Formats: sequence, C-alpha cells, structure tokens
Amino acid sequence: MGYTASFALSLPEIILSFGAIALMLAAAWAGDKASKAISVIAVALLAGAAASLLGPSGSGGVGYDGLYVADGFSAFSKLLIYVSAAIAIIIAPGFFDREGEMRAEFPVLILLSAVGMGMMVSAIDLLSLYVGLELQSLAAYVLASFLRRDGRSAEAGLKYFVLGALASGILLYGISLLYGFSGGTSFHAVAVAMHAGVGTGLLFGLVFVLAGLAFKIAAVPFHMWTPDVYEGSPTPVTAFFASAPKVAAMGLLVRVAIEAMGPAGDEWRQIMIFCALASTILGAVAAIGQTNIKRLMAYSSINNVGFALFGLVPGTAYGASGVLTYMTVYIAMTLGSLLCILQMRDAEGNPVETIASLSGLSRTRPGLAAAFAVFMFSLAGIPPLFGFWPKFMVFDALVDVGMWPLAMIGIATSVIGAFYYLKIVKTIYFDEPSDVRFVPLRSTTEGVLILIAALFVSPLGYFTVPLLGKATLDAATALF
Amino acid sequence: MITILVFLPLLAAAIAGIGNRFIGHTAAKLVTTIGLFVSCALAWPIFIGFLTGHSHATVVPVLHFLHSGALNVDWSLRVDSLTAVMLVVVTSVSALVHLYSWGYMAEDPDQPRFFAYLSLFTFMMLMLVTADSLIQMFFGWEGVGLASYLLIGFWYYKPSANRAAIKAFVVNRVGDFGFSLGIFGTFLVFGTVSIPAILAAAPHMAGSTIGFLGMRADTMTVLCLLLFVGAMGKSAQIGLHTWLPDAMEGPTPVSALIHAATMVTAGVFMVCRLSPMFVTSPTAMHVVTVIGAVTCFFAATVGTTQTDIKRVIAYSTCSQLGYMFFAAGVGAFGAAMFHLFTHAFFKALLFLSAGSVINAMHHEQDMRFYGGLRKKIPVTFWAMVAGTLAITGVGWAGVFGFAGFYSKDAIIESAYASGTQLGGFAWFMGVFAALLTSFYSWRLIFLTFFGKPRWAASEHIQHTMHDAHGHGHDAHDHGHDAHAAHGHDAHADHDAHGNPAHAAAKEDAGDEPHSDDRGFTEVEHGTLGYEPHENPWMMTLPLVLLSVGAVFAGFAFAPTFLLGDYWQGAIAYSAELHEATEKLPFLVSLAPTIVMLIGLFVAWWAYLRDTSIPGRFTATFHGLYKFVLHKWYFDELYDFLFVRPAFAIGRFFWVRGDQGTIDRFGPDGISRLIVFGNRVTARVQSGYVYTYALVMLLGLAGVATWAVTR
Amino acid sequence: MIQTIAFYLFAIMVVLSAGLVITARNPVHSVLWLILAFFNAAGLMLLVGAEFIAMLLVIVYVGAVAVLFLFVVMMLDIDFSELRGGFVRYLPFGVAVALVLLCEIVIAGGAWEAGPVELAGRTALAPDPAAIPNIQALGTLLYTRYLFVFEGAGLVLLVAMIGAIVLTHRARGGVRQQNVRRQNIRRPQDATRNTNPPVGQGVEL
Amino acid sequence: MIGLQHYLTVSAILFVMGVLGIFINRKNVIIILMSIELILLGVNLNLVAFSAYLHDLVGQIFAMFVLTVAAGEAAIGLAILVIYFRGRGTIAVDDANRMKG
Amino acid sequence: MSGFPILSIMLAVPFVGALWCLFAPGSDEARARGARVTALAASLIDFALGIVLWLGYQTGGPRWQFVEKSDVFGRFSWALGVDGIAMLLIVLTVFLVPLCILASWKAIAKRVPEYMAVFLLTEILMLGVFMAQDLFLFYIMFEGGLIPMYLIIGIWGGARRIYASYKFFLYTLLGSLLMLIAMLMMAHTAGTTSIPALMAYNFPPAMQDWLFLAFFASFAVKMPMWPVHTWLPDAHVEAPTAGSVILAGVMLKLAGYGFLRFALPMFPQASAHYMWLIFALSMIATVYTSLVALVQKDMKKLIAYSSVAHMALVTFGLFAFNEQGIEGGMMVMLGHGLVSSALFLCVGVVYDRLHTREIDRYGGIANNMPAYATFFLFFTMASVGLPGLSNFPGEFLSMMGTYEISSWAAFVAVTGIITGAAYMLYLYRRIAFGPQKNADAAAMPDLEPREWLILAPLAAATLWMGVYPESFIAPMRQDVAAILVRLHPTAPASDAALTAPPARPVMAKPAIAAAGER
Repeated sequence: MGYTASFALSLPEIILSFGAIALMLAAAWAGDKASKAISVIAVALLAGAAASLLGPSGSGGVGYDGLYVADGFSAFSKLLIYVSAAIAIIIAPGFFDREGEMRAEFPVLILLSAVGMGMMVSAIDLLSLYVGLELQSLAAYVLASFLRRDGRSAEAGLKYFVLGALASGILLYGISLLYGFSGGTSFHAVAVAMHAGVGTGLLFGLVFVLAGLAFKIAAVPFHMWTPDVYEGSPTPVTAFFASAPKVAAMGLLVRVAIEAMGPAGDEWRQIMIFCALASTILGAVAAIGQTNIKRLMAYSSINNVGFALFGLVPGTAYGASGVLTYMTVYIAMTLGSLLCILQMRDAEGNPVETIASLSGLSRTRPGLAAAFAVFMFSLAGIPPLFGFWPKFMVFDALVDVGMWPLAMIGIATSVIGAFYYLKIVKTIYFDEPSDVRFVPLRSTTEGVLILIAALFVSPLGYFTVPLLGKATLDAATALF
Repeated sequence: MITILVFLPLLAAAIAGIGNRFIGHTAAKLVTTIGLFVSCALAWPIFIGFLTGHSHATVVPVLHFLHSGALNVDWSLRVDSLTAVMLVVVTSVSALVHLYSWGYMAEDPDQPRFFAYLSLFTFMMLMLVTADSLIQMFFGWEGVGLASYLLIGFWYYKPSANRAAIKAFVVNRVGDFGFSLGIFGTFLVFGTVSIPAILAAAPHMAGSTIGFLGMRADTMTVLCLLLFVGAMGKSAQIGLHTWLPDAMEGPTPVSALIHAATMVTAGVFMVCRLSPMFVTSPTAMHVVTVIGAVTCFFAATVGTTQTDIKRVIAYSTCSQLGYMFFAAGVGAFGAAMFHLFTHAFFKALLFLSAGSVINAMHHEQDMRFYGGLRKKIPVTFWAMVAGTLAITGVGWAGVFGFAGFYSKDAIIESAYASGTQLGGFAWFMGVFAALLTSFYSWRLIFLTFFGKPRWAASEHIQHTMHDAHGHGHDAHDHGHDAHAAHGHDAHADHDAHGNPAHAAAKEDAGDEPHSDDRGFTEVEHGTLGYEPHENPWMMTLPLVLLSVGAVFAGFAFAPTFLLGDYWQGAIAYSAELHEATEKLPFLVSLAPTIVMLIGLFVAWWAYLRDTSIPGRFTATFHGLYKFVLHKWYFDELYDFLFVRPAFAIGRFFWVRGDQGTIDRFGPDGISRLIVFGNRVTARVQSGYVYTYALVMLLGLAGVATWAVTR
Repeated sequence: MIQTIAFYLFAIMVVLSAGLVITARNPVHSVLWLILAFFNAAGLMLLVGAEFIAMLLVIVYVGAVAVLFLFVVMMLDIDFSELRGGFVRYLPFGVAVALVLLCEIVIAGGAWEAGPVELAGRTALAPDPAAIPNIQALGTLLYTRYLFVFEGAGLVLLVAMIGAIVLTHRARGGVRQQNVRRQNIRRPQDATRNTNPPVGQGVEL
Repeated sequence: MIGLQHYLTVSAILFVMGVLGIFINRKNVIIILMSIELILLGVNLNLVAFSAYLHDLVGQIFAMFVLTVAAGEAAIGLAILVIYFRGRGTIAVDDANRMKG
Repeated sequence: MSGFPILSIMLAVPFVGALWCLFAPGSDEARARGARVTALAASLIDFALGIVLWLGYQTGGPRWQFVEKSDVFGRFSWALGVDGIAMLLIVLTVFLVPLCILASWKAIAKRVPEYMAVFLLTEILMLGVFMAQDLFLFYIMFEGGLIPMYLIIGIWGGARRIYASYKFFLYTLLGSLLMLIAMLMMAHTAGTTSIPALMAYNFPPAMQDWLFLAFFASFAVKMPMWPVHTWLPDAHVEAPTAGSVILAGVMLKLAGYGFLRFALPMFPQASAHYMWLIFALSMIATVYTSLVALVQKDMKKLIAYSSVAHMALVTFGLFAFNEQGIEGGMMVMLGHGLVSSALFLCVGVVYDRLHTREIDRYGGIANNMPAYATFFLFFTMASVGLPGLSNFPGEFLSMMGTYEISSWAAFVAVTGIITGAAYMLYLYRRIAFGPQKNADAAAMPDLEPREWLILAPLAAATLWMGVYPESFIAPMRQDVAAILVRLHPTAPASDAALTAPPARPVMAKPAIAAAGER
C-alpha cells in the first residue's frame, strides 16, 4: 500500500497534528489572548477529524505496512475520543479563565493527545501502540499539572507522571518480551506465536503488557494514581481523563486482547476477571468514604472500568460491542457528572469540590440537581435510566458464553456501587441546604451539554439502542 | 320470604348504623326493632310449616360468591327443619332483646350503634343457620364473632370490656383455626363445601384414611375433630371457654342474645347440622361426648362459687352447652337441639332478668350486694323464678315440666341409654352437674331476692346515693352520660393492672370483710336509702314473653324434637337410641329430679337458713374452693402458656431475630463490612507515590506469579 | 573470548552501577552512577552489533537525559556545602571510575574488533548486518517502513517541548520590557499636558 | 559462550533494580525517576538483544523510539518536578500526600 | 377497542402529568397547588382508563388482550399487553394512586411539584411492570420503581428516612440483579424476550433450578419473605403515608405477580422442587412476623409486619399448585392491596394530626373520632380476614389450596388467623378504645371530607371484594388455568392425600378429585 493510501487512512491524525502545529504557531504568535479562538478552531479540527472518519479512514483497512489500521472499531473509538476531547476543550475556558490560567497550549495539548489516542486505537503493531500511548500520556502529564500554581495540580501531575512512567516501563518490558519471543512486533505476529503455544516468555510478556495497559484504564491493582490525579487535576482535565483516554486505552486493550492475544484467551481471561472484579469491588468500597466529589468520580471510574472489563472477558464480538457500548454511555454519564461538578461554584465563584457542599442542591439549583441525580442513578446502573443498558450488555455477553456465575458475582458488586451514588443523591435531595451558594449557570454551552448528556442517559436513551447496538457490533466485529 | 327474613336485619342495621346521624336515635331504634319483629313474624310460619309437615327443605340462591376450580360457593339460603328451629330461636330472642334494650340502654348515648350491632348480629346468625355451604356457615360464624366482639366491647372506654372483646374474638379464632382446617379437609376429601353434598357422601368415606401432619388418620375422625374444635370455640367448651364469662362485660341484652341464646349455641347447631358426618366417626363422637360432659361438670362447679350475677349465668350457659354436646356425642342430636331450643328461652330469660336486676341496682352486679329484692321488682323476680324452674328442670314426667325438664332429662337419659361406658360417664357428669345447676341457680335466687338488703357495701349504690340529688334518674341526658362514663372509669381504674383474672382478684380482696357469711352481718340493714324500681314495660314485656317460653316450650315441643319425624333427615336420628330412652330404669329417669331437689335444699339451707355454712365450707375445703373460684386456673394457665410467651417470643424475634441477627449480619453487617473495607482502602491510598508503585508492582508480581504457577 | 570477558565486565558493571544508582545517598552520585550504567549498557549493546543504538544511548542519554537530570538535581536539591565537601573527598574515587571507564572502552574496542556476539538461532530476517552497516539499515527502515511511528515520535518530542515550556515558563511579572513600537509612536502631546493655571492658585498636583 | 539468556538476565536484573529503586528511595522523586530510567535501560537491552538474536532490526528501531520517548518523558517529568518544587520547596515524595484516602 | 393503545396511553398520561408538575411555571405556591391538581387529574384519568380497561377486558377471551408491540428498542421491544391477572393489578394500582395523591394533599408541604411528579412516575413504573410483555421491559420497569420510591422515602420521609431508604434500595436492588442474570440466560436459551413465549418454553430442568433461585432471590426480597423482610418495616415506618400505601398496596404485589408470571409457568419443575423452601419460609414468616407484630409500639411497623405475614399467605397459595391456592394468592394480593393501603391511610390520618406513630400516644380516640374509628375498625376487621370483607376470600382460598398440598403448611398458615386477630385487635384497642389518656389525642377532630373521600371508596371496594369476589376471580380464572396446565405435570405429592375407603361404592362425584387428580 502506498503512502498516499496510508495517509488517507490516517487522515484524522494528519488533520489533528497539522492543525495542532499550526495552532501552536498561532498561539506562540498571538499569545494567550487568542486561546478562545484557538479553542474554537481546535473543536473544529476535531469535528473535521471526526468527519474524515466517514471516508477511508473510517474503514479503509491496514496502512503503513501494518502499523496502522482504520477499521470500524478504531473509527467508533475515535469518534468517542474526539467528542470527549472536544467537550474538554469547550469547558476549559470557563474554568481556567477564573484562575487566570487559560492558555493557548491547552487545546493544542488536547489535540496532540487526541492524535496519540487515535494512534492507540488504530495500532496493530506494538510500536505504534507504544508511541501513540506515550504521545497521549505525555500530553496527559502536562495537562494534569496544567494549573501550575495549584499545589494539588502539580502533585497530581507528579504522581501521574511517576506512576505512568513506571507503567510504561512495565509495558515496554512486556513488549520487549513479546517481541523477542514472537519474533515480530505486529499483533498478528504475536497472535501467530501465541497460537503456536504460550511459553513462559510470552506469558510474561502478556502479563506485563496487560499490566501496563491496565494502568491506563485504571483497573485494580493499577488504579492507585486515579483518585489523586482526578482530584488534583483541573476539573476540565479530570473530565478529559475520565473520558477520552479511558476510551482509547480500553479500545487498545480490547484490540490487544483480541487481535494480539486472542489465542491466549485462557491466559488473560483470568487476569481480566480478577481485574474486573477487583475494580468493581474496590472502586465501590473505596468510594463510599470519600468527601471530595472528584475523588469519588475517580473511584466511580475505577468501578465502571471494572464493569466494562466484564465485557472483554468473554472475548467475543458481542462482548467487545458491550465494552464499546459501555464506554459510550459511560463517557456521557461521567462527562455529564463532571460538567455538573464544574458548575459547583460558591458565591464568590470559587470552585467547590466537597460532597457536603452539594447538600440541598435540589433547592437551590433544581435543574442541575435533577441532572446530577440522573447521572448518579445512571452510573449506578438503575433502570430505567440508560446507565443500566451497558451493564446489561456486558453481562449479557458473559451469559452468552455461559459465564453466568461470574455475571452473578459481578452484578452483585454493583449493589455496593449503588451505595455511594445514592449517597450523592441523598446529599442533593435529602439533606438540608448547605451554606454554599451556587452561582447560576454561566455558560449556555455547558448547560446544553449537560442537558444533552442527561437526556442521553435518561430513559430516552433506549431509543438509541438499535443504532448504538448496530454501530458497536459492527465496530467490534472488525476485530474478529 | 326467607330472603326478606334474613336480610331485613342487615338492612335495618345498615340504616341504623350508617344513617343514625340523619334519622335520629329513636328512628334508628325503631327501624331495627321493627325489622326484627317482622323477621320474627316471618320465622314462625316457617317453623310451623315444618311442624305440620307441610314444608320441605328448600334452598334459595342469592348471589354467586366465588368459584375456584372445583370449589364452587354461592350465597344461598337453606331452609329445612333444623334451620327453622334456629330461625325461630334467633329471631324471637333477638326481637325481644331489641325491645328489652329500649329500656335497658335508655341512658346510653350510643343507642343506634347498639341496635345496629344487634341487628347485624342477628343477620349474621341467620346467615349461619341458613348456610348451605360450609363457607357461608363460616361467614356467619365469623360474622357473629364480629358482632360479639363489637357488643362485648360496646362500652369501648372500659378497658376490661375491650380486653374481654379481644379475648372473645381471639379465643374464637382458635376455634376457627380448627374449623377452617376442617373445611379445607372436607373440601379436600369431598371436593365440595356444599353441606348436603358432604352429608350425602360422608358415609362412603368411613374407613378411609388421610394424611394429616405427617400421620395417617381416619378421614372422618380428622375432619370431625377439626370441625369440632370450631364448635368448641364458639360454644365455649372446656379449654376454649375462657372468653364466655369475660364476655359478660358487654351490656346484658347482649349476654342474653349472643352469649346465651344464640351465638354460643352455634357450635351445637354446627355439630347437629353435620351430624351425618359425625356419626361416621365413633372416635369423634366419643371426643364430643367427653368434652361436653366435662364442660358440663366443670362449668357447673365454677358457677357455684361466682358472685357476679352474670358470671353465674354465664357458667351456667357453658354448662348447659356441655349438656348439648354430650347429647350430640351420644347420638341424641334431637335432644341436643331440643335443649338448645329451650335453653334459648330460659337462658335469655335469666339473663334479661339479671339485666333487669342490674339495672334496678344501678349497675351493681355482685350478688353479695343484693338481697331482698323480691318485693321491689316483682316482675323480674317471677320471671327469674320461671327461668330457674326451667333450667333446673322442675317437672314430673307425664304431667308437666318446665322447659328444661324435658330437654335436660332427654339428654341425661340418652346418655345413659347409649349404653356405652362413655355414655355412663356422661350420664354421671350430667346428673352431678344437674345437682350443681340446681344449687347455683337457687343460690342466685336466694341471694338476690331473699334475705336482707345488702346494698350499702356496693360501690355503685354508694356512688349513686352520693350524688343522688345531683344526677338522679330524671336528670337530663348529658348529666347522666357523664355519670355513667365516670362510673365506668372508676371501674377501669379498679382493674387497671388487670388481666381477666381481675374478678378473682377483686373477690380475694373482698373475701375477708365481705365473705359470704360475715358480710351479711356487717351490712345488715344497708340499703343506704336506695330504692330499686321495677323497670319499664319494654323490659318487662320480654321477660313475660320469655317466661311463657321457659314454662311451656318443653312441654309443647318435646315430641317434635325428640322424635325423628320432624327432622326429615336434617340431622342424624337414631330411633334405637330413642327407644332405649323409653326403657330406662325408673331411678335413672328420676335421678335428675332428685338431684335437683337436693340442690334446691342445699341452696336454701346455706343461703337462707344458715348463712354461715358457705363460710365454713370454704374454710374447710379452702384449696378446692380456691381452685373452683379461680375457674380451675384456666386463665392463669393460658396466660402463662400462651399470652405471655407470645409477647416474650415476639419481642425476642424482634430484638434478637430481626435486629440482632438478620439486620446485624445481613444489611447492617454487610454495610459495616464495606465501611471497614473502605477504611482499609483509604489507608492503602496513602497519598505516597511509592505506596502506589508498590501496590502496582505487587499486583504485577501477583499476576505474574499466578500466570507462571497456573 | 574477549567478547565473553567484555560481556561479563559490562554486565557486572552495569548491575553494580545500577545498584549504586538506587542506593546512593546523594542524588548527584546517583546521576553519576546512572551515567556509568548507561555506558556499560552501551557496551553490552555494542557487543551484539547494535552500535548505533549504543552510540545513541551514550549520546542521547548520557549527553542529554542524564545531564538534564544532573541539572535538575543541582537546581532543586542542592546542599552546596555537602556537595563541595563530597566532591573533594570523592575525587580519587572519581578518578578511579574514569579509569575503569577507560579500560572498558579499550576492551569494548577489542570486542568490537572481534565481531559481534552471535546470539542468533534463526535465519536472518533483516538485511545481513555485515553487508549493510547497522546505521544504514536502521535509517532505511526508520524512514520508510516506520515513517508513521517516526512522525509520531516527533509529535512526542513536540509535546515534551510544549509541555516543558508550558509548565516551567513564567512570564515574569513586574519586569518592564522595552516596547520599541510604543516608544516610537509616542508623541509629546501624549506625554505632556499643558495647563493654564490661574495666577496665584498654583498647580494642582 | 554468551547467549540470549545472559542478556535477558542482565536486563531482568536492571528491571528489578529499577523496581527496587522505587521502593528504597521513597523520599526522592528524582532517584525514582532514575530508577525508571534503569527499567527503560533494561528494556532497551532486551530489545537489542532480541534484535540481534532474531536478526531483526525492528528491535533496535524500537529501542530508538524508546530512547526518544524516554528523553521526552524525562523532560516532562523534570518539568513537573520543577513546578512541584516551586510550589512546595522540596521534592521529597514523603511530603506529596495532600491527596489521599 | 382494537388498535387503540390504551396501555401506552395509561403510561403516557401520568408522564405528561409529571412533566407538567415539574415544569409548570409560576410562584412556588401556585406550582404546588397546580401540581396537586395536575397529579390528581392525571391519576383520575388513569383510573378512568383503568375502568375502561376492566370493562373492555373480555373474560374468557384471548389470553392476552390490548396487546401492543413496537420494536423501537432493538434488543427488546415495547411490548404491552394484559391478561386477567395483570389487569386486576393494574386496576388496583390506578385505584390506589388517586387516593394516595389525596392523602398527600396536605401532608406533603415541601417540594410538592417534585413529589407529585415522582409519584406519577412511580405509577408509570408500577403499571409498566404489570403491562410489560417483554422480559427486559419488565425488568426495567420492575427495578425502575426503586428510584422514585427511594426519593419518596428519602425526601419526604421520617426521621430515619436515610437509613430506611438505603436499606430499601440496596436490599431490593441486590435481589433484582440476580434476576437480571437469570433473565439473560432465559433470553439466550429460549431465543426470545417475549414473556408469553417464555411462558410456554420448557427450560431444561437443571437450568430451571438456577433460574428459579435467581428469580426467587428477587421476589423474595420484594415480597418480602422471611428472612429478607427487614427492609419493609423500616421503609414503611419512614415513608410518608402515600409512600407506604403504594409500597404495601402495589409494590409488594410486584413480587407475587412475578412469581405468577415467571417462576411458576416458566420453571414448573423447579417450582415444585423448591416448593418446600417457599413453604418453610412462609411458615416461619407466618409465626415469626405475627409474633413480632404483636409487640410493636409503632403503628406502621405493626402493619408492616402484618404485611409480611399476609404475604406469606400469598406465597403459600401461589405454590399450592392448584386453582384455590393460586387464585387465593392473587385474591390475597388484591385484598391486601386494599386493606393494608387503607390501614396505612388510617395511620396517616392520625399522623397528620398528631405527628407521631407511637401507639401509646393515642388511646380512646373512638370518642372524639367516631367515624375514623369506624373506618379503622372496618379495615382492621378486613385485615384479620373477616368473611364478607376483602381479605377473606383470598386467605381462605389460599389456605385451602395449601391444605390440599400440605396439611403441615396449612396448619401453620392457619395459625396466622389467630395471631393476626390478636395483633390487629390489640393495636386497634390501644388506639381507638380505652380511656382518652392523652389530651392532644383526645382533641383531634374527626375525619374531614377529603379523608372521607379517601377512605370511603376503599371501604366500598373492600366490601365489594368480600361479598362478591367472583367479579375478581372471573377475569383471572382462565390465566390461572393456563398456569396450572404448565404446573400439573410437576405438582408435588400432597401429604394430605386420601386413601380410598375399604369398600367404596359408586359415588356421584369422585370425592378425591381434589387430591388424587391434581
């Protein structure tokens, strides 16, 4: 395949990288004053990249001599990634302006991160996997500590970085083993080698690689960074972390598990089960005592990732489509929640993050409270809210392959999770109003976004089931 | 016609109950009373129709009730010879009681409610006796229970009345427990709850066995015994009798109607109604005999020691019901029904007379505070004497006898004639009970109407006299209401710590100063100037009418009931048994009369002639006296066995079970576990980056180790 | 033979210095040990014929990364008195290290002459390293087949650059900068004000 | 004779050293970062050794990318460290627990 | 009536009402007033539709009537339809909701629009459960009911409302989740999510056991059966009056309905297999909760415990494997739905006046509130199963059915009529009878017209059901028969079986039909 064709396949990445570079230049020239305009253009670029998925980069096949693939799976994931990234860019100015820290580099970094995530979900070679992952991670480290003057932000960045680097060390070590024992870096080569038999070397490689990826999706026991980073990062960044990189890493994990390690399913399945169960339980248990809402959202993400992993366990197309569904709904719920959290400002306009300050929100800001409650119930997976549906899908996938005992255990753990979501609802609705006064919604855009997210996860979401089901199933089938 | 007969009281009750605010007291009373008299007027022709042999059993369907699988139940009214008897009894007594209540309840502010309840009761009773299916019978059964509950607790501000009402309902429920199971079993066995169908099929099931509680038992025995438990409850047979004396807390007309004449006899009616079933199971019959005989004896003993006029009559009722049951038990269902019939009249009479006494004595019920009332209330006195003559069975065979003479003798004779050992036992018990009956009945008469007035010691009288001028009889309504309520409240305080044994406690307390003999001397001339008056005609007229029944019912209807012709197969009739009663030894036939006279003599001796005898007797046989006075300690035993354990176990289940175990280890335990887990995770999430790295690497090492060693 | 000796020498040294990196009390020493470890690792790579990577390791890591570390260490965590004292005290030790390094280079050179260690048990997949120099082969691959990743790596570096600047660059508040354009367009009438105070009232300041 | 195992052993030791370094240098972030560099070194050694073993240059290419990325990573990491230092006046990780639980 | 989507409309009406409650403009006060009226109107329209539904239901007609189906959801469908059983429960629901709203008219003073909206949402979900013909639609509705109930208890509840709401929510959630897995398995095995189709599908026996247990986990909690009943007293005590009513009146019925709709027809073998488990738990519940009810000091708690005991009768009946039992179980559900609702409303009446549920704080209120006392007595009597009132036909049939299959179980079940009478009358006595020992209780005014309006229809329905239960049994007869067709082959042997008498002459009607043939 010639370069032209390959370029066509990677059109989204190309648009985003060139756009990012151009915006960087513009930022350097125009300074931070232009950050709003740059944000708008960045969103436009993301939209363009998303639009380009309609072309060959949607399902054009393999390019760059087997380093890159543009298939339904990658296209679907990228769509989610771009949407999440765009939202992160949209909500950022409102937050950073307040701190006087809005800088033009923010959208650029997000764009570059999006390029990295695009590479991740399109990777069918360990090399492109690695580089994409690092591109995304490096941008993420910077974003986490973007609020330089805030000690917590720096601490978050530091922790994220140290642990991230360790994780990529582990991942790389695993990659080196996979490479050495399979004789190639392409997923296909690894799959062929594993098909022939999983020796100790390959097994170690598999374990290390999965551990490295588990870090990215924040699955237990590689989750430790998550609460601190979520709490410390600026809220728009938290929103970003909770959405796009999660999708990318999850997409990558699914692809690696299916395409590279598919033949070693018996080996990794157990690991996934462990991670999934541990994540759901720990995420739920640890969240209960939290007082900071962002930290709670971090544990919620751990918890939810656990559920999404259940969809991967069967190793079927249906299960993978469950994972995609899960991620789709999950980012709507989590972005919606974080958007709500973004609205939490006291009378002076300073952001507040304690759960206690939410008390009585239903009196002071009924609309926001209702949206928040919808997100919380949805995250808990209570029908008739749409958050139930992805859980349904993944457990359906488990049952589909006869793993119903696991499904029972898994689903029982969701009760623990429901506990702390209820706690938020309780604070919002049952408690007497706190003395924290919330300023009214300032940005219509954010209001609209919250509304859209809330409507999507409301029972109305079920109307998207046919569409979503087909899209995710098509995407997942591309892996097999 | 039967439809009108049955539903008229319901209609009247509804009008009086719901509409009393709009139509006023008098109208409500009028509606119910007229309704009852109309019903009564309709009932007699039916009975007469059967008497003359013109009528035959008919069933009038009213409405579908329910239909579930093989179970097909309709509301329908069955009229046959047995029903006709009951119709007459129920409507007559009820009508008279309604009338009587005009006078008795004249001071009560809640009269419409009372009359509505009475009519409701009558309707329920009529539903019971006209039942064509066991379920409808059960409906009536429970309905009369409800009415009984409501009427016992009519004075709802009296805690003792409430307690008695609940007790009546719950104890009856114990009986219903058996009755229900019996109905279920019957349905299981026969596939129907229609009484005629069951009775027709019953003989064929003799000898079959059925599983019950893991045992295999004779089908008919199981069924009959279960049903009989129901009858025991309703008819206050020993073991389940405890509610009946307490039920005297209700207004006296209620005692007359429900707890003497009609409702309590429902058990007897049921056994007779199902007699073709019972006769298929000798075991069941034996049980019925024994229970009846023992009750008959037991209640009579207790009756000899009670001092509350109504309680004496209540135990007497209990005892008479025992007679009816052992009659049924030995197969003399006709005799049982006959006694039911006569008993209804004379016992209602006794109760109403007692009510008349009580009313005259301003709600004093303790006979120790009566005395010398003969002159004051002559109509009542003569009515009471008529009733006593009837209950004690005064009469000479072949000449004339009061009502009880025919029916009771028939029972006692049948028992002997049955020729079995158990029959002999029942006969002995019956005769002995007849002795006691005579004794306590005359004791009642003597204590109440003869001797010197002993009213001064009565709190009620004292109270009345204390503010006689303020709130006399003629005082306007409100004043009197307040007074009545106050009086009852005082009563309430008196038994505040109480359980049903309070009466006994009260008597214990009063034993020393007011013990039968010594008490007389102390209150020798104590009338406190109180002047009892005869009651108005509404009260005396029923007494007179019932006296007629008490005097002539036995004489008039003995052949009807005792011979099989009348019954047309509605009850099991044994011609052999009847023949055997004809050929009894003379002495055996005479025994009831003899013991009756002995009882009369002893009562006369002890309570008129030498009033120190009772005191000496109780001192000599103190243990026995106590035992009998405390009603054989049944209440205490039940309290100890059931009531208190129920509360204790309930509390145990609640505190230790629900809270201490289920919640503690269930939801609360799990949530505690999770909170503990949360503390652990919070500690692990130390905030130190090396801890995080450590966890990651431990996880990695763990997974790697697992992968290698797998 | 010399390869074996060289391998063990490098291996032992790399392990030793790695151990010292993590155990040294003084971060400066750690950095120095790290540099030694990199050198030895480069030697190990050299042994198997990956001379370009080896050089890269020395140049990029020792030259850039390790020095960056040193720089940051010095910048952030300096106890100068201790450092100075230590410097004098450990001077002989530093010389010894230098000597070891020198020896190693000699041995490495010898081993390089003896040809790469043959690890292979499989048929060659890539161009015969003997025919094409390692660097050329790498270059060819890098710019053709791995162009995509190469560009990606470029972006990584770009992010690193942006990130480092974003995080550390501070616009110095309070420092007045010369604005030539403003100076040029400034006219006297903007800067001065003519007033005409009434006599005797003075100037209101 | 020197075989693949030897190289793998050395790189494994380096990896473990790196891991160990993280634990025994709890206080000092910068040494932790160096430990991570050790891990990467081990990885690189692995890659190169495999590359030679397989006669496949991809390993070496990979190593190059690892080096490149690691350089970028180091730059970012140290930048974060610098701002952390600015805010806190120390780089002791012991102190970095404002967020926990 | 064909083609007219009455069921969907019944769901849509409260929805529109809820939206209007929430988003109507105006001042707080005007909104509150508007919300009350809107909610009442919406629920009354639904009630009217419910009547239409009942009248339009053809007894003996097709098994499923008013069927609607639309595949908008892809994986599962918007399939609605009712049989007689569902229809009756729907009518019960729409009957109770307007009463609940009336009961909340004054009792709920804060956040009225939200309350009314949440209440209407509850109604939608409850109705949805009964209407759903699709497995997953059922599940969504079934579980969705937790949310509004959680809010009702949590926002408008009593002092310990937080604990109670959590307990209620999590307890029931855990149970239902297991059911979800079972539903997934069923859908995979049978290849359909249509409930009518599944009701005819024969699952492999080994699988049935597991499926049954999973469903059992859910329904046992919801029912609630001993020992997973402890959420109920707490939830009842803390819930506002109308919440308790809906909880007792409808929500508990979901479980019985579930048993009837799923457990029995879909897993007949397993049902037979686990009959003894059900019976054992029900037996324990009968005795245990009755005794616990006896010692309660809180009115609502007492009634809540009595609900547990009554629900045991439902389970007895449903697992009796015969017409009497199943129809009896259904009738108990309907009757209990009326009576326990009425009792809770009665408690609400005095609670509104005195703001305490402590039994000791009342006493003798028959004096000052005669009409109230009469109603209360009426419902108390209905609750103890007095013939002629609504609970009797059900209880009697259910116990009768139980006896046919197990005399032991029936023996224990029947003890409930003794203890039931004891604790209910004891309660009534302490509240209504006796001296007026508390001045504030003695000063309470009697029923106001609104309260009359609440209690009178309930009383009428109670009486109707007691006197002419046939009108309730007739619609469900055919459905029960259909369920029994599924159950017959597996019905366990009765321990009360009859042996033939030694020499048995020909009889007109085979007497052992009850035991032998079924």
